[in-house]
Amino acid sequence: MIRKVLIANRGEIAVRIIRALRDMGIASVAVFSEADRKARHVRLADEAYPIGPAPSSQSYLRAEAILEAARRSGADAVHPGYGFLSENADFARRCGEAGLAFIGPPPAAIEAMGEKTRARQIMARAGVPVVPGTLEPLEDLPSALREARRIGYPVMLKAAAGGGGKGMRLVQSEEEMEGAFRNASSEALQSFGDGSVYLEKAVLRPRHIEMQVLADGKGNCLWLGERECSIQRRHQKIVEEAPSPFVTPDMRARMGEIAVRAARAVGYVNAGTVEFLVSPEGEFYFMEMNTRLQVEHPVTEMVTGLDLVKEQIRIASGEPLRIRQEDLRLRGWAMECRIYAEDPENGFLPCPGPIVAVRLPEGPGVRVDSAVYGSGEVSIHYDPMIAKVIAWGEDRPAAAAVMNRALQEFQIVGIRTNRHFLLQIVSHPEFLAGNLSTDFIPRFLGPGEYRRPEPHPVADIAAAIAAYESAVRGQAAPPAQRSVSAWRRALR
Amino acid sequence: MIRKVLIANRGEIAVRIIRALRDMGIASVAVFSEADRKARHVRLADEAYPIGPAPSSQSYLRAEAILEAARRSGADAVHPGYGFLSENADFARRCGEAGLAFIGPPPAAIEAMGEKTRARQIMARAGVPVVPGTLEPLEDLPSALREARRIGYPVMLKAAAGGGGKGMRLVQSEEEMEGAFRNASSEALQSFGDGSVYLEKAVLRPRHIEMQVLADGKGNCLWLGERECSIQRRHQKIVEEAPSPFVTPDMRARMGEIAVRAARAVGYVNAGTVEFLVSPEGEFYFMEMNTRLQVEHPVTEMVTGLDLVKEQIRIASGEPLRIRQEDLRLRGWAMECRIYAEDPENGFLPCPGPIVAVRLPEGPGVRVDSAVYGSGEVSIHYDPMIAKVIAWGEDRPAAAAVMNRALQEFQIVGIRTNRHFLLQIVSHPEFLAGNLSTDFIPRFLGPGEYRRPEPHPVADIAAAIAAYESAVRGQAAPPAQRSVSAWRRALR
Amino acid sequence: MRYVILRDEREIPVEVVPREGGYRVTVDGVPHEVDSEFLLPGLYSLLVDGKSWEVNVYSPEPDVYHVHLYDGARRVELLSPIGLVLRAQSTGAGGRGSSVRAPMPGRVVKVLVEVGQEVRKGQGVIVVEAMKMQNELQALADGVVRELRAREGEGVEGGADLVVLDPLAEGG
Amino acid sequence: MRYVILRDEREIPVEVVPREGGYRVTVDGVPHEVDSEFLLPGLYSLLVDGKSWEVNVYSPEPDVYHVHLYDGARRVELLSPIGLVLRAQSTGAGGRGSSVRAPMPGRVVKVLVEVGQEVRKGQGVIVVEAMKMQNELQALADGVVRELRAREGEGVEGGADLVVLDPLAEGG
Repeated sequence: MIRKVLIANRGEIAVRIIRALRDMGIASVAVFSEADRKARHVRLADEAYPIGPAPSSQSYLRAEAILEAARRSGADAVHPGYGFLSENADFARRCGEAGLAFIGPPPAAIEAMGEKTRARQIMARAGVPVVPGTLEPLEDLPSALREARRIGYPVMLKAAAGGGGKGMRLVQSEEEMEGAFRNASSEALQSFGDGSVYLEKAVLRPRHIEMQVLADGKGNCLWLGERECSIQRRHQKIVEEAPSPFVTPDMRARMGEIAVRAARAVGYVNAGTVEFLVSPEGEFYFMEMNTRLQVEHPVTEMVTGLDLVKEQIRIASGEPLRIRQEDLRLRGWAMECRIYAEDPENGFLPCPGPIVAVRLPEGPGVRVDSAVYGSGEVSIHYDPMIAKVIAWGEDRPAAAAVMNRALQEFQIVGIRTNRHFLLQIVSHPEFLAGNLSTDFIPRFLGPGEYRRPEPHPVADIAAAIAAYESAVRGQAAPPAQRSVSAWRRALR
Repeated sequence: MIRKVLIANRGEIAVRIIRALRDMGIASVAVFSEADRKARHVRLADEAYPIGPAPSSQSYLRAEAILEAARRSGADAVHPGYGFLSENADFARRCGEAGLAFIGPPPAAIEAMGEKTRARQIMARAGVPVVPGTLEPLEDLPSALREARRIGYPVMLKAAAGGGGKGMRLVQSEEEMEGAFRNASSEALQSFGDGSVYLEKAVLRPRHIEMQVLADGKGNCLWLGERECSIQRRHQKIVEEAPSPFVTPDMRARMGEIAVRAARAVGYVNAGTVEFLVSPEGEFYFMEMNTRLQVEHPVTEMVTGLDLVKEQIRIASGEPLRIRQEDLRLRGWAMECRIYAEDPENGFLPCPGPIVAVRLPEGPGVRVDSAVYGSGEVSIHYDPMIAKVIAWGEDRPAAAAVMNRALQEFQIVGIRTNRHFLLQIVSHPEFLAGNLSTDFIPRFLGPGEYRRPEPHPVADIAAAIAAYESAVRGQAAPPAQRSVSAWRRALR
Repeated sequence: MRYVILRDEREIPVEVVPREGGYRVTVDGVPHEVDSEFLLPGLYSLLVDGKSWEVNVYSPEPDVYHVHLYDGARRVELLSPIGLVLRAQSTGAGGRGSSVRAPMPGRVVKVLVEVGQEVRKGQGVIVVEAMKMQNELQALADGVVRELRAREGEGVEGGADLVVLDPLAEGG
Repeated sequence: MRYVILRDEREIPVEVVPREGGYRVTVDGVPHEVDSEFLLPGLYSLLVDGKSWEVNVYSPEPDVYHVHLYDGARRVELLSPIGLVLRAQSTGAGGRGSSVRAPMPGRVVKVLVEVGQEVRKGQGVIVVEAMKMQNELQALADGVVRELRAREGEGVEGGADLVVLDPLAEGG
């Protein structure tokens, strides 16, 4: 029985986990860096302990400090969220040694799936279809060139130690390999402390579709339906939905069974996600398994009616699953948009800075998971994803309409966000037609990715009134945040 | 086909209707009084027109001004929301004459149900069970005393022309009749421009359970399940839920069929609600039919997956219902709490005033329908209900837990609200046990209704720090709103 | 800095000592390590001995603080030693008047008493309407109506005196 | 008050005339009745000929306004007649420098060029890392590296000059 849980994370996911714990009557313990004292997860938790300076490497990535906070607070379990230490088998193991339930899979399963090339070997043996590629990390550039020639361009370079688009590069031809290999390795090193990368055949115009699985410690393992995650910007998911407009009930069942097979092959327990690369013809290949809660888990919650974090906690406390595969019912359609503190008009460069005011969208079909708040701040030290907008509708057009409305209502005054860019995506005819692929953005939104809308008389009127009032009434329009405007000048 | 809809209302319901219209790609036209220029419904609508001074009688109740705004905007339909002109048959008729689709029932149906005593006669004839009482309005006090003696005390005095608790009084004995009759009449006159009242046998410890119906113009009429509305303060609903913990599937079907019979008896079209008084033994009596959208409609939406406002609009544009009775599926449990700008510690007196900041609750299972916003204001001229918090969970305990969490997260800085009072209700053991009745509040929360919680060291600490900082740093704690604090002094 | 909380006839000692990142606050002899962050006017985030609290603090009148925790609002009467002295002096000096005040801006619907009339504590004296609701305001103590400051149909300010009462003879 | 909007080499005349409850704004000869409400700094509610708009307005630099409508942000360059004159004078006077600036606070990961090196427009010159993402900054024009103002591993301010370029000989 779990009574008090420490959340080894920050931002929206820490807040989301605290909510689940509150709903279950379980005490929550937050940890925070010096930059996060005022953060929402600290304010919403029952307890909160400092764990070090702002940089992740000195706080949220420090297992030592987190375990110490768990000891001080008397927590009996740890939820790692996503990112940070969530896929760190050593951390999971140390939690166990400290007598803490790790709300996630067994360390062995994390290791098996964490080392991507090894995972591909295991999957291949288990009869899970994998994309042709190297089953070993590449020692050096020459071997990369050799393997790429063997598989045939285009190929994809991927970090062996992690996911999330970090350290990933598409290589179209021999010439691009050197630069791509260097960048991918250094980025992998930066992000995961391990610079090794591997090669995969690049499936052209693929979809990225993933299957949610749930396994208890009693040998029960279910699939909960797919998530369509094809809308990505530079390998970073930004719009997800469930179900996928591409997946038929039959394909769903086949994917689900393969996903369950993949999970069983590594003795998986708790919630996990098997990511598939899907060709336009509908063949699907195992890409990787994320041995943690996914950012986009809410869309599955909206259509299944299940609370995945609560399920994770029940599983970690030794309870058997309360539903069987045949109980699964999908209702309606759900979409998620990730709000990033970045400037679409400026190469999507991150926009840290102070938040003046926040107005959340609300009303029918709208769910928000966020960590932003008025008079708060987006820190330079962490991932710029600051909020998730989730929309539900009785069918896909209804869900898209709700998402459109929610994005229009969402106001974050003070910093730039990708909100308008997301609006352009979810209102795009090809998106509404369900014509999705991982190259959706370059393909349909053009190379510049973000199209500045046409001039509008109301914009001219607003500018004139702002100018007039700043001159006459002294109500000056606030400057955009310094770094951005400076950068804008540099760009001109 | 409806292309542009004028919303003849304000506040959260106007905003909620605008959202449905936006989702359907239909243009929205707001109307506003001089007090509402900055209101959210004005800012969210596609168009907005002024209709007069702040008092409702000179703006939102002025059919003339509203029809003129409809003409100017070129709207082809009008949605009345609830309250104001929503149950005014004459207004509905004038819309029709002006070539505007009235998104609600036919005028004749409004009239039939609007005049409560006549409605009871029609229902009795149609075989719908009604509470014993006078079928005619009472001419005067003597006749009231005579009828009460015939039926036997306790009796309920009700306004013949309207609902919503206005002009309603429970009379326990002969002595109370004179005062109650006077107050009820004058309040009825104030609220509905008609002072006539009638008598009903008071069912002791009753539940208030209502059934949602939906009828198209093609002769199809469905019931969508019940709403439990027993938690009331002075005849004003404040907590509602769907389904009712008291209603079995069999009872639900019987109630539903009776409700459909009631609707058919007056040739009802569009969305409507049949309110039943339910005795502890489970007999249910027709109370009245609300010929409009209910405040609490969202709980039905959460469990049925239907959007009632969209359904209203489809029906008004002549479409047939797309579902049949047997398609109705209820999923999980939903609750709604009404946030009022009133001070529970001060006899629940309304607290109009400026809003400093608003922090909406968010996360899994939470829906908010509101019209409040930071730097906004709650006007003295309108109903103090400023927001609705809706919570969904897989079962009743889960929904109650989500509601608890949501109410805790909801922050409205600047004005007093009944949030803590609502928290006391939804966390009360008798509420969680489903032991609901219209006298729940006096019965379980005591005559004072709101119990100030025990002293808490953290409160003492916070007060001390506030005092210290105002003295040393000049960060003074803001005064509560003047009128309230003045009143507090008067009360001591 | 030392304070006193008045509660149930008791004087509870409180001490606030600033320290790095917050305060050490001692209430009734019990010390608490408090990490305090000012968020918005009246809104604080407190970490008290590791527990996290988000609190709203209002001061509707001098020396009185309304502190909203998750489960409800507390009224804390907190004085500085000086304030305590002043309070002591002022006591007895006339005490509080017993006029009935308007709870909020509104309109007088009905005046139920006349000048010179004797009223009992709790008796309705005037009906004020605001936000579509009629509120019957009651006498806060037995007394005699000295003055009516509002007429029927008249608009009134929040907090305004409406009916002024004199204590009953035997009470005077 | 008269203004001019610069767009596509055109000078579009704008006039703002205050009137009761708002303004009459004439853009390019087309008059609009505008009911304008100031909500928050940079946030306005506008009723333009009956249509309702909620707009965010920022002014990142003099005479430039970023106006956010529901569907996206517009950049409006709007000058007073005086501003127009000043602009005319300053033009040609050196024009804009072509140094590469830090887009945001961050850390220099790698410097890809040396002093004296010739670079082409669009060529990567320095890699800056912030928020876990590496951004390769590019030369904005052909040129020769005159000065390096940041070293690898060094933290940099948003907007700081990192690499200063001289125009190429033929360009000078």
